[in-house]
Amino acid sequence: MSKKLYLDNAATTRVKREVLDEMRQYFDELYGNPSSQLYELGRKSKQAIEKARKTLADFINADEKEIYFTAGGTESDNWALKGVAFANFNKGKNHIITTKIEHHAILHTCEYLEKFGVETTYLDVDRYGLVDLEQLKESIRPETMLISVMYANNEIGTIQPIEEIGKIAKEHGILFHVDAVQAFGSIRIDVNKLNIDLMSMSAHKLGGPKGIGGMYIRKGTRIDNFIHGGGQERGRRAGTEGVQNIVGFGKAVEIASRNLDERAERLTALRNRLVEGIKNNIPDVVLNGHPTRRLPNNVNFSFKYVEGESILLLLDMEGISASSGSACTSGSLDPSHVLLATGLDHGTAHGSIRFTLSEEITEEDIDYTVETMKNIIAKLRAMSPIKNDEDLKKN
Amino acid sequence: MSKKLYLDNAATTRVKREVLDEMRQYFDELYGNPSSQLYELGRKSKQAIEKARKTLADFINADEKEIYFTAGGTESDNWALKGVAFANFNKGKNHIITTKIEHHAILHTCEYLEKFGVETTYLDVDRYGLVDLEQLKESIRPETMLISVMYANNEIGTIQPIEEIGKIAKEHGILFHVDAVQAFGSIRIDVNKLNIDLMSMSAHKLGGPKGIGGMYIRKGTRIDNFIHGGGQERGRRAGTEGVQNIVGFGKAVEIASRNLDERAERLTALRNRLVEGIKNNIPDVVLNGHPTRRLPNNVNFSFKYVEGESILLLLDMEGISASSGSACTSGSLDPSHVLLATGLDHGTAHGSIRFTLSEEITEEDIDYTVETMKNIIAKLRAMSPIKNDEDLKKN
Amino acid sequence: MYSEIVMDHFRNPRNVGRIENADGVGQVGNPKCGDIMKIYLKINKDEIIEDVKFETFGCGSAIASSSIATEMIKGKSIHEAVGLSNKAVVEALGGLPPVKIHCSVLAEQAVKSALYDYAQKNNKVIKGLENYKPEDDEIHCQH
Amino acid sequence: MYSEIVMDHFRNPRNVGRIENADGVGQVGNPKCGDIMKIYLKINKDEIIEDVKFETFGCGSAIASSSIATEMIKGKSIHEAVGLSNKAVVEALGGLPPVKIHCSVLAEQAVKSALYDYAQKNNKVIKGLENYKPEDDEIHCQH
Ligand SMILES: Cc1ncc(COP(=O)(O)O)c(C=O)c1O
Ligand SMILES: Cc1ncc(COP(=O)(O)O)c(C=O)c1O
Repeated sequence: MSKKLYLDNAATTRVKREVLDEMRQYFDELYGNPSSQLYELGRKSKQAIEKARKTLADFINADEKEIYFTAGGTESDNWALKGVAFANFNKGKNHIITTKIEHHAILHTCEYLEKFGVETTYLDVDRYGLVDLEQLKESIRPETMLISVMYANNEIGTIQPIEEIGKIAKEHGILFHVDAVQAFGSIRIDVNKLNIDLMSMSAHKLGGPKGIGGMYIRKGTRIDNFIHGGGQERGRRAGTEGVQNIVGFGKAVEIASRNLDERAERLTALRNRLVEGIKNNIPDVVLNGHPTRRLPNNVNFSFKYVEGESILLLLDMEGISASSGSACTSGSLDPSHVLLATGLDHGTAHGSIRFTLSEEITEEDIDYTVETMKNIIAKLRAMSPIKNDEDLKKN
Repeated sequence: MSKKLYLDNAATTRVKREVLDEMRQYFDELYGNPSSQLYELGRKSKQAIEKARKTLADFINADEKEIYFTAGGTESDNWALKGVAFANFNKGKNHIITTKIEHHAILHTCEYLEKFGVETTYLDVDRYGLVDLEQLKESIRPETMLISVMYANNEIGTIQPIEEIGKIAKEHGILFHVDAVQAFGSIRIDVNKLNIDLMSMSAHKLGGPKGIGGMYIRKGTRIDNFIHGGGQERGRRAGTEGVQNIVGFGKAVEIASRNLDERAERLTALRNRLVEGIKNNIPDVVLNGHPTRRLPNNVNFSFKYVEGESILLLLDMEGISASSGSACTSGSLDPSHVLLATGLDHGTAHGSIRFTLSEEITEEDIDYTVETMKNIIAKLRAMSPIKNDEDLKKN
Repeated sequence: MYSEIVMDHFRNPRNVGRIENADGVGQVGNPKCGDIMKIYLKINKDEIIEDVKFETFGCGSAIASSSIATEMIKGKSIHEAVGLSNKAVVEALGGLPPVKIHCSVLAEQAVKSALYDYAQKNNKVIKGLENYKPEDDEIHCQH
Repeated sequence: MYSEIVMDHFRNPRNVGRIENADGVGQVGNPKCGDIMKIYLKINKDEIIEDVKFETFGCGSAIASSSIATEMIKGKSIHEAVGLSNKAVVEALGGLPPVKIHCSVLAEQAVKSALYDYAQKNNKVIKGLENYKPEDDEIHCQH
């Protein structure tokens, strides 16, 4: 096993060389606290943060004053939901609309907010993972304060009709939050065109460092602070800034914005090659997610009659890193809530594998992956007591 | 100006070379997501986190299962207060006792919690910044759920009687949170001996990277999660871990624990040299904080008849970085709430400077600082319309 | 995550397959929970397990547990085999992660279930299986 | 944080000091707020400001504002000097951070206050100071 193929770029990405180079001096040379504006070292740190902020703002057509740095996509999601819910605490508005296929950062936050009287409607999705705009409209109540829908799903890659949802939210005067953690960096996002009020971003999904995220908050949005303390981030998000991480985030976004379209095109071609390769070489598979409205780098298949973890372990032995369901839930015994929401039965859901590509991947890598999968699935199916869909649906 | 003297180590510290070396491979070699346990790259990240966790646990005599990583001291403080308050939401317990000299991460969080019905008692301090244990006892109510007192103050360095407070908390069955952000790494802390239930830590104060913190939670403590989402940190703090930062944090703690006592001794000697130097060479100064119960590296003086920012700017021109009040509040017009709480009048408080030393500082550096301060204060006093304490106290 | 022994059994599972006209067959688990184990036994007139095969749908530790369980009972008498505990399986595997312990339980149950089938078909009573009801053994995953 | 001009005036403040037997003296601000400015004027019989000195307790921009204000009024007639606005001070300094704008206001007030003192002592009326009350001008910092 000499080959090493990392196909789990939705879980996290390798930090790009240019990103690390940019970060380097912020560890032991320009290490000042950005709040210390009265000496050079502090001012340099502050400038570095503001440069990164501008990069993010430009990338999504926002104003710099609308960008805040957080510790990651999860914190941003928490801030959006809790911030809006608590701003409306005891004020009569207590209803959130979201979907059944959100990341746990959204779903578990909604669950938690129940104890503060918040009610949540979880929209269904169709077999491709798309929400139904009619159901969304019907779910709106006078108490609805927030609609939160992810831009693209982390497991199946399905891209939601964000612009249409933004229109509906605006028409009803409801705030619109978008978890764009997976889409950010691979899809061009214009927060104004899409009527987005709040948006979550994370650096480690696009070649930036782990533990740093971003939050877009449209000017004038009524939202409580989430982390209280010092005056950082214009008094909206306290805590000494992870300057080196912010610098890395900015650089990663700069790189992503440079050749976004060509990259998306190239990845889409590779993605389609992998989809076709698997479909044509392995029987009894189901493509999860939408055939075309999906992230350029996402492939997700269910392989009937076998179980995901075994596939992953065998892939690992062949040097291929992939995932089964979302990274956060691997190790859990439950099949992915996303796949179940698309109507997959449990048995089939258990046999699902996600491959998420990066720029570093070649056509040869794709072909190697198809070949490897063919052997693995054959081996495991030979071992399986389930031989057909009837077996699968038992229980 | 060739000399460069960084004397603001309470604001933040230079990342140690060894720390950066340890972190390096976690950017683009071992970049796996720690939640991905089914391939090597993910397991390596996980192992790295667990190693750092053990280092922290050992350092404070805790169990590894009691250590959680956060985005910094501020998040830890927020978690402690909001976590306990929300765990008691609508359950009858709604009272917090803290002090007037806490960091804003504590004070602003308490203010915020008012809207959820939480009441806070802010204990006074004496002229040295020490809390009064009698006042603490008198403040306890049947509804008191939490006592939160900082280990050592970030501005004046005063070390609180934590063990005694821990005893009182325990006797009354009240949870005890300690903001140890400034003490951690320079004072030996034993959470069991001190009866601490919750403790906040931050890496960037001891040669670690910015944007990563720690939280000690004693087993069995009733506290809500603060950031909801994936199952990271044993389901207690969601969000993809900043692996590289955690690794750096662990290394910084390992280094700090190695020669803690000698370092403290050496710093104390330097600190005393600076205190004596200033006292003996500059008239009309006030040492802020306790003369002996203070952090080994903290010196804080008020220079009467002059204003702090001017001093800092002139210091910067001579290559010395220091701070006036806490880093977070520099740029604000209010004098430090800590100095006012010790009974300093506004005018004198405005002329306060904090020097916080590091291991890199030499006796010559101290003498240079004294000499420089002597000239700066003379220059500014020559310019000042205030000439004596009567002038100072007007208004 | 997994021990060397688990990985070895997962990579090279012993006794994979079926036995046509087996003397006892047991299947436990269900696709919903993500694990199914099926065990086939060939038992001679001296009540010795002459051959054993398994088929498993499941994770790495489910496959490894089945594999090692078949090794542990092959050549044993049915009276010894019925004593195979999930604890013994875990120990033989050099340990399992807590969330995977149920795989060893499944292996124990699959063996018991196959022995029960044999006992039923041959009108025998195996000590330790007197009150065994295969359906009682079903693990219910929480969905 | 500060412009070149601010830093220049802070580093090398012009007209620092006092004037004994000044024709007009004005002091504004207070130690509580962290800023005091005191301006001394020497005014000749043609009502020209022949000399001006200042003393300031305050931050960098307070010192720079005082310094540049003295330069801006030196050699001017009192009628010109009374027109010195804080806006002009800010512009001459090449800008000030928002939280420091009050320093330029203090400088304007210190000049006005010194001119008022001169007018009072000499029983003169300066156009633009007719209704001036020094105490009205006091900035109240919020404590
Ligand atoms: C859609 C989505 N939202 C939120 C997150 C959480 O982001 P982070 O890992 O930065 O906490 C992730 C990734 O894990 C994600 O894919
Ligand atoms: C006492 C104290 N608490 C909390 C904090 C906040 O920690 P962090 O900067 O890691 O957010 C600091 C430092 O700024 C501090 O000195």
